[in-house]
Amino acid sequence: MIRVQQEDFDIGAELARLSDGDHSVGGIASFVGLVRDMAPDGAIGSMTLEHYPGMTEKQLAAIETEAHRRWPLQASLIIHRYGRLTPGDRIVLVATASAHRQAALESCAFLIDWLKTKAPFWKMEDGPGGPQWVEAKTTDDAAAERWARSEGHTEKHG
Amino acid sequence: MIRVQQEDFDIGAELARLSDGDHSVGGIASFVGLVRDMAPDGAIGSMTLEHYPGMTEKQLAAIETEAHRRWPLQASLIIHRYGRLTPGDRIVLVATASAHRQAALESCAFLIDWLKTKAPFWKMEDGPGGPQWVEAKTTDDAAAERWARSEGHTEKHG
Amino acid sequence: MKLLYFAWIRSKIGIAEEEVAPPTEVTTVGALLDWLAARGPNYAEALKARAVVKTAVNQEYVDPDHPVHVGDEVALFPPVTGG
Amino acid sequence: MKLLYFAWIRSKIGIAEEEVAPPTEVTTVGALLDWLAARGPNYAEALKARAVVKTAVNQEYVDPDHPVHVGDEVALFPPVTGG
Repeated sequence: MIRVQQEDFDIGAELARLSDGDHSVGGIASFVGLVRDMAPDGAIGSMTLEHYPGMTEKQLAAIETEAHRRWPLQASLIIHRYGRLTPGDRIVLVATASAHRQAALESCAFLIDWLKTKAPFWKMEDGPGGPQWVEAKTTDDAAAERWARSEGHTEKHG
Repeated sequence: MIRVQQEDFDIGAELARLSDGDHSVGGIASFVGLVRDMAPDGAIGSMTLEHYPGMTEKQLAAIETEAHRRWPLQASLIIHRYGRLTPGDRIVLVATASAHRQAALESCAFLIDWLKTKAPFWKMEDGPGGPQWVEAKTTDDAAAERWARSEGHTEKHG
Repeated sequence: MKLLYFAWIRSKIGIAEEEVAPPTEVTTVGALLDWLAARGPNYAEALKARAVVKTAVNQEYVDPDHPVHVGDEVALFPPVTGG
Repeated sequence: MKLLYFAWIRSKIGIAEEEVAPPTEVTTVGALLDWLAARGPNYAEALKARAVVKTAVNQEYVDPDHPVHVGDEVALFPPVTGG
């Protein structure tokens, strides 16, 4: 399931819903991204997340579909916020439920890595020198790239 | 932090506490293990988790220390339950908080993989044929083994 | 053709979206960018680092040689930084 | 020396723990297991698949050649299945 929203989310409730009534789920892996205070002097008061409505949902749905194609998943969830956020705020939640631990763990890492390079969101930080667009990290490209190379994996066929 | 307990836990509250007041945390990875209903006829009514008090805490603390040695983590948490549990119940929570996404994701997988082969817990399932001790899985050994081989990794030095 | 601009490409161009009717020889995304860059200094500045300008046609990522048609929704934006 | 048994090793031996005083030639975990296995059919049965009997001395995993001493806490159990 995909949700793009301004409001915060309740991780406990979201994860509980992922396996609710499905006793074939053996594990739920999740990743929560938080707003960091990156400035050395702790001067970032807030940030604003812009996105491309329509394409965002399309890309997130495609990423989720790809995860289900690669791993045996019972359920999955991607929630991404937009708008104004302050340090410590939750930005994103990805979670995967599977009968198998490795499938849940790997697909969770896959979802956040792909989302980072494919979902059309942009961060603008309000720093001491005024607002500034955050630059993309080459490490994110490298993290996504490794999933492009590793199509097959153990759990799906094991 | 390590907790071994009979009671259930509140994932949302536990994860929130991991980054509470620390704005250097950029991500929290977690894994929740649930009791699966393994029997094809859905006949497992409950299971009982036995453990070795004293050694359990010692092993979990050692695993957690090792994770902090390998990855730059702000905080971590391992909660493992014991006693009688029924399908859908939470068994274990591992969670890691880091400035870096890959460090959180990798160390979370490491914690649950190592815990599976090192923490002295044993599951007894109450099936239709009476109680039966669960057999250890060779896939768990293999999962733990891969961490024995991969000492170095990107995030720590990157 | 509807154009959408995001993040610093939007800031530099100065508007978030516009309807354009490029000449008929503009048949690809790459040609569209060249045509746009010649429309004024704000466009030239926004599109000068061409390698970091990502493009989507009808909400799917595309390469510069992808065709564009009347009625398409074409978006220009820098590398994404969400998550 | 305090012995602790867990899971099906406990079920098969029939008790969860006991104090023992093995002869002085029992200086290693392996020798202790041999001595235990000879104490009765319940011990023999519990310890016959020796490869799957895990051992801990003073709550640390050890190999069969690890020394045992008076006052040690020695635990015998099958491969763990938690998590």
